[in-house]
Amino acid sequence: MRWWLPDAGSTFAGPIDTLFLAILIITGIALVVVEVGLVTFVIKYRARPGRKAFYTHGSTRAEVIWTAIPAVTMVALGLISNHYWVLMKDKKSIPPNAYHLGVHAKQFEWLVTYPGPDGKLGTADDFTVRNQLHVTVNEPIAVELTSEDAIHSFFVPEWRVKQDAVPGMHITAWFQATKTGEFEIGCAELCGMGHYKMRGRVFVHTPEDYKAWVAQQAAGGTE
Amino acid sequence: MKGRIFSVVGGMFLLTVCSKGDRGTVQAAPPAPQPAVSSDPTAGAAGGTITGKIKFTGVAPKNPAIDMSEEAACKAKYKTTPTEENVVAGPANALANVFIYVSAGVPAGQTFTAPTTPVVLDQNGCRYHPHVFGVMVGQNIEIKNSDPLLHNIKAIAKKNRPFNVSQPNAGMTKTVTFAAPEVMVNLECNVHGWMHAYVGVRPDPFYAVSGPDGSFSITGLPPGTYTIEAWHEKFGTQTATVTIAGTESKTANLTFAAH
Amino acid sequence: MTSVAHAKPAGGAHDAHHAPMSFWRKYIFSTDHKIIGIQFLFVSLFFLLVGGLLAMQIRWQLGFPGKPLPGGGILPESMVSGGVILPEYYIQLVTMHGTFMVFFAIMPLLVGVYANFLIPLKLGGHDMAFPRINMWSFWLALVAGLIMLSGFFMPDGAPRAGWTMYAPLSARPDLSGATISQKLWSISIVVLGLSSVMGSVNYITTVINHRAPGMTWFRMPLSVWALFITAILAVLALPVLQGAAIMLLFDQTIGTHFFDPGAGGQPLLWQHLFWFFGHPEVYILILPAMGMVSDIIANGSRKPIFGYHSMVFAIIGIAFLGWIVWGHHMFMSGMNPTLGSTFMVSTLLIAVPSAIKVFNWLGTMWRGNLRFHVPMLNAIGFVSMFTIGGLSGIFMAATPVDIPLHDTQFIVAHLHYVLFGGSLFALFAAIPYWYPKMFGRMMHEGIGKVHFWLTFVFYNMTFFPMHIIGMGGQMRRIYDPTIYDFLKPQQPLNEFISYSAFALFAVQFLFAFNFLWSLKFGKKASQNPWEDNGLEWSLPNPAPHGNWAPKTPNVYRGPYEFSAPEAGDKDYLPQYTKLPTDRDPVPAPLPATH
Amino acid sequence: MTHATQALDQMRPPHPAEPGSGVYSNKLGMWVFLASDVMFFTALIGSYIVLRFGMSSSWAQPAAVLNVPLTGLNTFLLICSSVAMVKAYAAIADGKKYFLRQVPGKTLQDGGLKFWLLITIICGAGFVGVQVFEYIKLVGHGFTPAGYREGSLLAEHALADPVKYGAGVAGMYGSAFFTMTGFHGFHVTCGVISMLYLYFTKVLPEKYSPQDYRGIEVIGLYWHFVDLVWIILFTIVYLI
Repeated sequence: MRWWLPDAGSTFAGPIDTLFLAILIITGIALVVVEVGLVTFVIKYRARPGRKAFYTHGSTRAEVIWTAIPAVTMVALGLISNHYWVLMKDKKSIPPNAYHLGVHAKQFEWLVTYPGPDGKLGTADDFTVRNQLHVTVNEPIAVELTSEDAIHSFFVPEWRVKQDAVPGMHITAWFQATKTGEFEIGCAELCGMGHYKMRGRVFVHTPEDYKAWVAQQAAGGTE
Repeated sequence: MKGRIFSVVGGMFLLTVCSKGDRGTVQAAPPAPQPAVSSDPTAGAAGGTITGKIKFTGVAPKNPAIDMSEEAACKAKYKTTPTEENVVAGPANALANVFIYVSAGVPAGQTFTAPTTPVVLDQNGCRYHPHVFGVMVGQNIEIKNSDPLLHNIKAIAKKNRPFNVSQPNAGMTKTVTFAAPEVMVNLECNVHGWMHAYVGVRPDPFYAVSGPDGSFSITGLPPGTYTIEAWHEKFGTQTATVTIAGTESKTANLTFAAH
Repeated sequence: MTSVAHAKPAGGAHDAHHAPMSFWRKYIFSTDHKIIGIQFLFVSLFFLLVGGLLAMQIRWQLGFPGKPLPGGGILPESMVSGGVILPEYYIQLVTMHGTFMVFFAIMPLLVGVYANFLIPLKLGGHDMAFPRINMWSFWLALVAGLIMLSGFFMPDGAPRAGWTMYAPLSARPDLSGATISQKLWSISIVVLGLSSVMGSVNYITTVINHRAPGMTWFRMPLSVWALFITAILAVLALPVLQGAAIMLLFDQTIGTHFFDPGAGGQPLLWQHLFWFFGHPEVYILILPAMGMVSDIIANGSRKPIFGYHSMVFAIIGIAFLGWIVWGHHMFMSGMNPTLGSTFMVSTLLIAVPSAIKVFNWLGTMWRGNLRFHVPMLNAIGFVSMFTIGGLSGIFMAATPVDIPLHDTQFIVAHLHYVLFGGSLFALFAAIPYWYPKMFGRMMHEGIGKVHFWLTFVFYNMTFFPMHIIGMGGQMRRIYDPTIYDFLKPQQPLNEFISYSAFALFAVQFLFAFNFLWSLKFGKKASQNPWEDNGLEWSLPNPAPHGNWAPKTPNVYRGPYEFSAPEAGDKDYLPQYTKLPTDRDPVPAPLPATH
Repeated sequence: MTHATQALDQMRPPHPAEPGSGVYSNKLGMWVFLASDVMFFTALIGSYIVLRFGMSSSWAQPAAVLNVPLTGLNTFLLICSSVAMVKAYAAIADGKKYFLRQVPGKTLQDGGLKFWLLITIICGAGFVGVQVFEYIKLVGHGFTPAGYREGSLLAEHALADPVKYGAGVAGMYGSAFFTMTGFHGFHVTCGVISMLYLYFTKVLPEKYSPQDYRGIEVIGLYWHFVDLVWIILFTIVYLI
């Protein structure tokens, strides 16, 4: 049983989890203030014979305060978030040295196209593997997402990566894995009856292992 | 637009069929599918027979291997790496999985009743069994899932109403029928891109699928001159003309060219 | 059109003389805004039940994937196999649960019922501005609902593309597997949009033109303010959805290509159009709740609402911001990330007016003299639950944090905290509150309290854990989470949620029983059982056809004068009570004819 | 609020609670409805703009496919009907309920409400007629909501001159054209039907008077709105 976000597996996880925690604290405080207020008022000011409510139409000062505080907090939060948002999603932020892979989503499979030994997509030695994403650890990876039919969404929880694959669009999402091992790809956008079965596996290799795997695949062997 | 109207009408038809509540039950698959024989109402001595062998010239293309590593349950059912069944060649260039049927010559207006025994389409080891088969219009096809994982069966048809149903668990069955003759209706599974099956839907029982040795036989033909057509998923079609008098048995060998 | 040109100016005027009417004219094709409100009440409670039943099946599948659904045997083979819910049926369930709850349960319950019932009663009007259009608006809504429901009886079942109907899945039968019902969805939405526009035109005109003398803008109760702003939102938002639904329908039927990338169409266009409607819709679903809760909290606290004016401006602010945030539903959609930034900021700003409202409700209770009648309990429940819903929204508003949370159960938790914890609790408050004015009897207090507490507990047990499995990464609308290794560990929590959900559903029958039982056996209500200030309480129970006709009440003060010193020993001072010091309002001079 | 008993100038708001709400309900209701209709057409026209200018390949030249002169004439017809509507409104405002009447010292007879509303209806109906005719012609040439029909005249032209006929965008072109003009046509038809209804139930029986001609004013608003929408559609669909 996990009570928190999945274990961090990419460079994005750090800032996102920190931001998540920060918001959790801010909202936590707000929540406590409100709920404690409610409960105390409910107990303290419950109707009793002889009591009469205090007749007031409100206090401008109080209202200014509880308008200003959220406003400032939210703007600050917005600015911080935007910094990381641009870092993660903006096209310009994709590292020039990123290793490009093609991920083609169709009902209900992920078809991953690898550049092959020459490291370039769109050449003769490319090869495609179904539902398996193999990448190198600590190397920026850019997946070029396309879709065959409906809208799908490429989601790897450990990497904090999610990007819709939209038919007719060519969207590039980048990330950098920090942990070797095996993870899972899920589809996060309803894409039909087999939506839930659109499961792929992610293998994060050391550079050597990855080279070996590519060589073996290029040779045409399946495992 | 037109197609859509058909689909709607077809929908109503299917509705009436389903509402009869033909809740399928698992049945053992019949031996090597020769539906024509088993389903021919006029089976037996009466009528002539066409037998023959299907061959091909040239070299058969290699069937691509299937990577089932993401479907452990299916992978476990094979000792060697399974391959697709695009071209199943037998000894001496015999060609299996060819659908042979009488495309012309059956007197118009003559109607045949569909056999009550269903054709079983089994999804086992993430492959369709059989890969190519024929049914008569209105004959039940019992689709069953022998794998403990999701398969969906999508029928891509022009004359018939397309359907798309899914079977998430092992042992699930579903009965479907086709309302109009069509050669061929394609069946595919979107979860496993390599899964394809082909159904020949015929108004008469005069069809067969070539066996591993490429042989086939169509029986119970009344006297007359017939055009028989053979269909293969990769090699296209071949035709031949056969004249039957009485209860004789004629041979018609067809040869495809592998390109 | 013609009916606009024709409806009598003063709404009820043509009925003002109370000729005895046939049963049909009186209860079925009635033009009395109160009867229409009650018709909406029964119909949308029915759809609420339908939506609930669908939810239970969803929870069964998520809690116990692959186990035969109890009683699933009665469902046709196209939906279940051996009692086990099939994936195609599961996506029908999620689609129709959302559709029914949003379009045919919550929206008509808040707007159809209470805009109809309250606006004339609280403003001192005899009826809506256009009673006949009002009747049509109800019947069209019913027709739309039945069209939607009929989807289940189509050969290939109900629509399957999620309530958001993302194209191209919704546009292409070969992808969704549903041919007829997808079209029915579009048609039903077009009809519903027509009905809502008719209704809203009515509400807006009535609020502007049919206020009693002395009922100035800033003497209107917050409930009316909220319903007024909601109507404006509806008038401007629903036509956009209609336009989109029509394009979708044409894509499905006459072969246009609006959302078909193959021919240059744009799938994202659907999302932009849908959410341009969809976000205002979110506020259509919550603003009336806020308004009615404000009325009830002021009444329960025996205290004027804290900062009435800022409450009004908060409503307007939320409504306005609602127009420039639709993109926050599309952060992951491949929309230009720069747009994402702007939408994030505008979204975060909505926290400000929302905070004002919550704190003003607190301020209203502060040093009050709280009476915990059932409406008040539910209103307090609303405040605490809506707060959670609002705060959890901030997580998704911050775009980077939205990346792991988008389209997971976290969203499901968030929207249910707003729609169930918010809107539905407000309705559990509003229904008993105005029940006496509708039916002349009180709902049973005891059952009401039990229902509130059980609902409150099971509701939190159901929806709070969804935040956690959402953080764990469980995607929305997946049929079987257990096939994912990273979701397997969460399955016990999924089961817990399911059990709580079943309990929550069961508890609602207490409410249903209370509602129906009280119709006949409830204690007879006094004219002003809650000792409230609103004009509606100056009418007998149930309020007669034509309300005050032929005369009209005068309004002397704002709606929240509880515990006002001049009230004397009473702790409330109705808007219609004339004190010796009050002068009758002077109707404004009639404007010259153009 | 007015009552059946109490006679009041119907052209004024029934119950002014305070200054500012100086518009009577039917007119106000129509304004609100028009606001929603604006949003409806915004959705259609907005999508059209997004789709057209989001296109990679060039859009078809309107004149190549559409009969612009004919539609120009049609536009003129609709504007005439708007003018006639204004005349009808003015006529009833100063109490001219009649059809035509001889005015001393004038050769031309003076038209009343019955005359001008009839003109409005005829022009409106004429517009719809011409549009239907145009649709039939277009479909005949092979221009359908789904694009250029296979083997049709337009399909061949498009093959010959892909740029001029926007071969690459035929599908989108058909979708947008028929949806937008179709829904405008639908609005005009509704207007004509409503006006016919008013004509027989209110105008001929002379129910309208300078004290109460709400029907005319309200339908007039709608009619001018529909006219305005057409001007926009004509510009962006037929001219640009």
